[in-house]
Amino acid sequence: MLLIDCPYCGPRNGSEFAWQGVPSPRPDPASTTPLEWRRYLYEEDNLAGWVEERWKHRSGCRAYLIIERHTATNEIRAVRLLGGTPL
Amino acid sequence: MADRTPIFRSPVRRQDARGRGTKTGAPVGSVVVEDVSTASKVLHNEAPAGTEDTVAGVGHAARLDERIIYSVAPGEWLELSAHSPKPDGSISPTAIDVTHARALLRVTGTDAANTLEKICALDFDNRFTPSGAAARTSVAAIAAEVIRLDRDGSPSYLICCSRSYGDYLHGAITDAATQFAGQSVEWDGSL
Amino acid sequence: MTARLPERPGEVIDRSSSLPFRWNGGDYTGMAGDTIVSALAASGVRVLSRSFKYRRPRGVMTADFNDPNCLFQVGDEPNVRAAHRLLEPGMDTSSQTSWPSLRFDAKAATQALSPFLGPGFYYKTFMRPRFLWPVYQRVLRTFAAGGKPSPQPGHSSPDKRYAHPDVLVAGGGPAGMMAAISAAERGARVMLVDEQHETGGYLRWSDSDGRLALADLRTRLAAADVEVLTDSVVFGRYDHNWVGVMQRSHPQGERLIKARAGVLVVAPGLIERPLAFEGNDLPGVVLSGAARRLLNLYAVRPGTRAVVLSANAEGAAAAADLADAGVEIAAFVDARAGETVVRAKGRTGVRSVELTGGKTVEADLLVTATGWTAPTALLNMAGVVPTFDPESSRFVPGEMPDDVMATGGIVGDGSVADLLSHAAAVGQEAARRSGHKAVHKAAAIPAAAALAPPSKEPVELPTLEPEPHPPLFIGSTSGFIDFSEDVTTKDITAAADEGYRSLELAKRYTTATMGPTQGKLEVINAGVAHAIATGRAIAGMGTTTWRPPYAPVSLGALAGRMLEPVRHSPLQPYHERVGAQPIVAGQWIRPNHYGDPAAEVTAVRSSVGVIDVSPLGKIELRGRDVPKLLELVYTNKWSKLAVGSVRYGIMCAEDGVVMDDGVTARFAEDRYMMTTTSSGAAGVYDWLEEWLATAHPDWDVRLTAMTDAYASMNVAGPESRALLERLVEGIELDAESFPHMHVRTGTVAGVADCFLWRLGFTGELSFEVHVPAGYGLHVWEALLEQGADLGAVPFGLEAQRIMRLEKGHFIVGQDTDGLTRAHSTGLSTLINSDKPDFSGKQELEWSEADSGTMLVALQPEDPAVVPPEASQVLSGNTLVGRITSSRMSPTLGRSICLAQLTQDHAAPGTVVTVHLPDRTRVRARVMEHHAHFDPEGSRLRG
Amino acid sequence: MSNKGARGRLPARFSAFDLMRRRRSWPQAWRERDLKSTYDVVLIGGGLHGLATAYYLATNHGITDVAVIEKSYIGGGGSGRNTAIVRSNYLTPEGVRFYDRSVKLYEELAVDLNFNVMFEQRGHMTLAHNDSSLRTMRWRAEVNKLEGVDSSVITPSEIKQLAPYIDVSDHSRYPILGALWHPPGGIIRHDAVVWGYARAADAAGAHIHQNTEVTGIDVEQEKVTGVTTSRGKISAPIVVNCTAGWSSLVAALAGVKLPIVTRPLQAAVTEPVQSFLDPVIVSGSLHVYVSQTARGELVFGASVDPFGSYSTRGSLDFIEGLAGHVLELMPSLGRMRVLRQWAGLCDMTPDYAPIIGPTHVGGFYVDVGWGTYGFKAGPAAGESLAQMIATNSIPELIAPFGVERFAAGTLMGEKGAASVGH
Repeated sequence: MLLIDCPYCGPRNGSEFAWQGVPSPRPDPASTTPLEWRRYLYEEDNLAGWVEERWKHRSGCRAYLIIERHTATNEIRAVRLLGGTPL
Repeated sequence: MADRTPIFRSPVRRQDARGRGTKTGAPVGSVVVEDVSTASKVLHNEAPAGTEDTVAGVGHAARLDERIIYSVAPGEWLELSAHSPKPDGSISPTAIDVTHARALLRVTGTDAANTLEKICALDFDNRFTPSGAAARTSVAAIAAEVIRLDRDGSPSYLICCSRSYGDYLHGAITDAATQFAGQSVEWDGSL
Repeated sequence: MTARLPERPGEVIDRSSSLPFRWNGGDYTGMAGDTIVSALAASGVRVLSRSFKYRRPRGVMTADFNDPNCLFQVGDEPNVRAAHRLLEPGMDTSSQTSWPSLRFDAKAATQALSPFLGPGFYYKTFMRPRFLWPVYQRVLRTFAAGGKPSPQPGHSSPDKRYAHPDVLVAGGGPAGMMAAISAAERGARVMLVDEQHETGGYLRWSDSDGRLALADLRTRLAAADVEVLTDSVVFGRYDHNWVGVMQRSHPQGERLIKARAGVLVVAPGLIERPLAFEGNDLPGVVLSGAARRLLNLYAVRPGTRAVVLSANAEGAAAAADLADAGVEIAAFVDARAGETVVRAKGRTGVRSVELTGGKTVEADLLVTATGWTAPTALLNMAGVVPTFDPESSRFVPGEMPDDVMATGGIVGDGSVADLLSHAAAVGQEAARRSGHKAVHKAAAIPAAAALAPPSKEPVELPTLEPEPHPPLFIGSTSGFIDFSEDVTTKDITAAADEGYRSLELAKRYTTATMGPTQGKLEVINAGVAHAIATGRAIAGMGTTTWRPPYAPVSLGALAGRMLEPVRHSPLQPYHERVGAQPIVAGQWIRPNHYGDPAAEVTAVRSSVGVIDVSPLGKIELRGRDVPKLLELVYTNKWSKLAVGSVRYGIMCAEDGVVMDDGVTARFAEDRYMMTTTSSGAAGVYDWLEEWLATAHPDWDVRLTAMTDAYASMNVAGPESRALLERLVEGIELDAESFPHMHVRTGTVAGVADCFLWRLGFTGELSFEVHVPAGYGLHVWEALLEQGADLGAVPFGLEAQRIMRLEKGHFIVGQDTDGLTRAHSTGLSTLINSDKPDFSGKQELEWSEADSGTMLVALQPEDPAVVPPEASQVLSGNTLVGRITSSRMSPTLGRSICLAQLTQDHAAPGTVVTVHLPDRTRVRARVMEHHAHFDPEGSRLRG
Repeated sequence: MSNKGARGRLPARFSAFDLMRRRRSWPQAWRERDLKSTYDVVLIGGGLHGLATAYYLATNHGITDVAVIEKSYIGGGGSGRNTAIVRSNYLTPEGVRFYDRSVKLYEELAVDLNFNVMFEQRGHMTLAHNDSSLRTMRWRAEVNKLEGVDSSVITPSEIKQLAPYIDVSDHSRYPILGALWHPPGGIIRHDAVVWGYARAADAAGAHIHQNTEVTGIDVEQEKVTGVTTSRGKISAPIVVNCTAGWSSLVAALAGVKLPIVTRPLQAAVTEPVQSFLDPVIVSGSLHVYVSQTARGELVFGASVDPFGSYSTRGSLDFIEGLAGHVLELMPSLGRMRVLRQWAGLCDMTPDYAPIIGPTHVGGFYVDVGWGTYGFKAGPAAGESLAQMIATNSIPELIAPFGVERFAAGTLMGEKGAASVGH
């Protein structure tokens, strides 16, 4: 069970959080092409190492967080609010 | 039209601890579970007047007059009151009355934390969950709010969840309380 | 013949008690404090089990939890560790792997075939003739080891518990006790967990000095504020120091504790290792620790005439204890002087022992003290890579993460004083490391708890080195390496010769370490045998992968009490009172019907009915930018929705696949109420939040989940208006004042703050009434009471499903699937491609020409045949679709369906063949409208 | 199929007679070889897929200049970590056809390989606890029947007969409404399958290189030219990525990006008890599947972990949830004990269907995205891949599973049935 230090709530069990993977930027809907759009929908870097992922504190404050996690060890070295909203 | 006065019904229907587990040793200790669901609950998106200092932000709860105000998420303050929902117009236009949307339970006694730690992963130690602490977290596998505000020196926790889970959560808490001779009692009407 | 000795100074048995129990059908007695096995040993029983493959007789070997020969059936509980489990009066115990009896096991004939039964023999035979393979399978399965699981339900459903110790000490021997005391004295919250029934580890069965040291430690431990859990095991260390503890003897039943440890201190001591030589599994061959436990804890004499093979101080100590208990020491074989045991001989127990040089000594007991295995499991689970130290012939811990420390025998050897000083320093350092947690701002720090602020300087740990030990692993003759699996030295060698040249492959091929001891006794010997066979250096032997759980844990305790949330509508007491047939819909329990769904349909179509639709997802949206959000998440146009109006919409994911549908009403300029499907409610709420948080944090939209705030009931049928007129205040209900797809707020049955909207899944004139939940039951009962003379009835989900099918309304997830894009619902008019953007727009545009399948209404030519849902639709022999919904329509008196068909078969009038599960076929015609009934919708708008 | 077309030596024949006669001195099942600098085909990944491909290349097509490169020991990845369930009762006709071929090959495998893979066809049962899963079961059964696969929906009383320990009583939380029953499904000795293929591939001439890691894939002008390994360079015109959980990382070496997320799939095994459970039991709603091995252990699995990871350490939540759900199904097993838990890595695609075929890099093929189904697919995947390599055309059986479907936006429909479909 991961321990995630939510900037609002403090350390909580990982099961309170929903994993959303490494976000990719949404292409401009006006000018996007099928190929670009489907890369956005489906392709993944799927790195083994440090990644910046988006999680949601779903059973807690419901804030969206950016978490730096090592995907081979599950070590977490940083947690911050999405968009860096001040507390 | 009906001539009967509308009756407010709590979602909690069980009144007895059920104790589904195998019980060998005799229960010892003290914990009381109350159904406080009829209390009114108003959701604010800014700190209600007078609470800026006491409810310093997410994670805090305080008593103010006869009300309880707590915050467990950014931009959300919940105001509880023992009195029935206020007459129309007295809540701020941005506030939302969620009295009917939530169930509210109270667990009090020396074994309250021992009861809750069976179904909730919060650290109930005084250092981390002192009186005045509030959290939204997972309780018995649902999202619920846990507010500690001691009463007459006894540890006391309010547990607030979506109304439809109320009966389930009450069952889970009373089950956990059986080991400590836990019992469900009628709400004494005060917060 | 009793083997019970006169009183021993450290014994744990209560001689004043006498506990009768049964074993293999016979009557025995033991004493309180006995384990099942110590009681049997005291009664002179030597053969306790038969081995898995060769059915060889086996006796006590380690006399503790790990003893592979002491797995018993106790009542309806299989695989009980009988050398650990305390005896209880009346226990019904038996050996497991023997047939027809322990004394005579018919399958022992396999011993004669042992050359044939080498590693992986089953991979090499039973292949031909193929038709016999099922027979072979059945025979092989009768060899399954282990006891019998109970067929009768009735396991306990124990509590679980979360814990947050600053320091969690795994192991309650002297080092663990000292580490716990030391950490607690520095203010840490400490949990100490030990597998034995009492703290003390090896001191419990040691000499008088040891017992004295133990008494002192126990006094200090009792004085310290430590939660001590005996007969408990730390079975796993998971990510971020999430630690599983199984408390086996909690008064309320076996209990799982999930601990988030600040620092985990690993102090499990050492496990004594057997030596592999011929006959090393005979009853009477015991480890030195086992001999001492039997003698000193249970006052049981394990034999009468002993050979002691010793490579360390424990052998001499065991010899001294044996002699003290009156056991004759026939030979003391000092391995450090180069002597050893060649083989043990006997049939059902040791009769004699052959020593180096061919000398044979008559004896009924052979005690071995040949070295240690370091149980590094918890360290491995923490990512530590222990290395093999050839000097001490055991694994030693490698580099450790900050939140894991080790002390005691697993680190090194020394006097009790050496161990204690190392452990005290570790406990102090563990307390320091765990002392940096931020406390809650509201926490008043009492003066008493004003501990010295945690120092930044680490505590210096004294050195604790493992002592040199002779490399005693594999004898000169082939013996058993894995006692649970009947794997010998020869088997390991054979596996290597056959090409299984990595240790992992050899283990898998021979099944060594796969049995109930999971490598605790066999891992080093297997590794060494394999290294020898492959010609590799023992020193380079890789670390083994110990996986959790460290000790087996029961399903019952892991499961605990069932915490499967269920949700109930505010009207549930009514449904239960009238005996509605429940249906599980996700977490909701809902009424499927109240006895006769067809009659419910007829009642609604002819007069009026009410259905509980409280689980319908409801989200209140407030703020200036709500219209922008609605434009983004729905496929149709929303900006012009007037106050007081309601609109239906479909939501698609960004791949154009239909995700949810529902209506949204505009209550006021900046106040809306959105509904979702019951099952989609949580997902849609998350999704809206996500759009706002990740793409449009600047928008002024506030969401509040209001599903549970209202009891929702749909009043449907031609008499619905008449019924509501009796109960509603403040709303004009006539068609002109309150048209279809509009919303009004008012008072219903005396309950204020209700809102009503006109719409209906059933196709009838209907009003959906949303009542503050606490008053829901009151309004529901009032509706049925006031509607009695109109023929008002409650109706359930099934009647609603029939009626919506009559009307051709689709259900997301039933009439659509994970690939259904919005066009395939047949509702293309709801896709507004003029909008600059909405979720799914791009894919819907690109796929418009080729929108896969199409939802159509279908009627079988034989009106009596209802093709079951999921029946496949064929055209010739080509699959062209499937029935997604089907029912017998009570209104039309014929079968009706919705189906997903490929575009080329979706045109009205097309006749297709439906393939029924019973392999018959029925022809069916594609209809012009989705609605089988009232396609113009005149009833709805009335 | 037989070994007749194979070049190289024949392995020692296994039989009961030989076991008795020969006793100890079996030759090596596969040999340690020198790494050549050139091979016709390099298969990355010494698991079931790589080894089966090597075997079929040799036996069906006479292509034996093949290297299987394995960074650890053969079968140490997903092939040795799965729960060894074999079945073909999928949802899409394409899926059913493909896996049915695999079942057929598995049925003949012991004889073909002269290695008893212990395929026990004790039946496979997927329980339905609600309307919609019952509907999906029926959908699968109907598609299966049309494809000639033995599959039907059965009632609670039939379930009770086939698996008496299952509680089919009418309890409110997870009532059992029916099940999809698939008699040809069952369990197999997964290690034996790997070893059998390895032994036969080696005998047919393929080189199996264990403890050899591919560190680079050499691409020139959008064509693969070989691989760099921890033991040296190999040039090869055809390189195949059969690396399951690590497939993204290996594909990236060739500059190929895939729609794959690696997620752990956990499993656990209990102590052995006497045989009491014949079929494989699956419950999608409860996220659990369970079977009893010939040795008497219960083997459990569940759905993939809730977040992507390359960690195989396993979690406590997994065995807690598992135990709870197993006891929901079979409430009398509370006293059985979990002996060991582990995890394997699954390469999950968005549509729960594999990616098999060529990539934009010429000569670089992928056989990935098998998610939680790789073991069931092994024989058919190996056979098809071998055919594709040998004939330089895409066999019909795997044509639906090309990587181009993602760019085209035409995904497969297996996900509906796949949340937990073991």
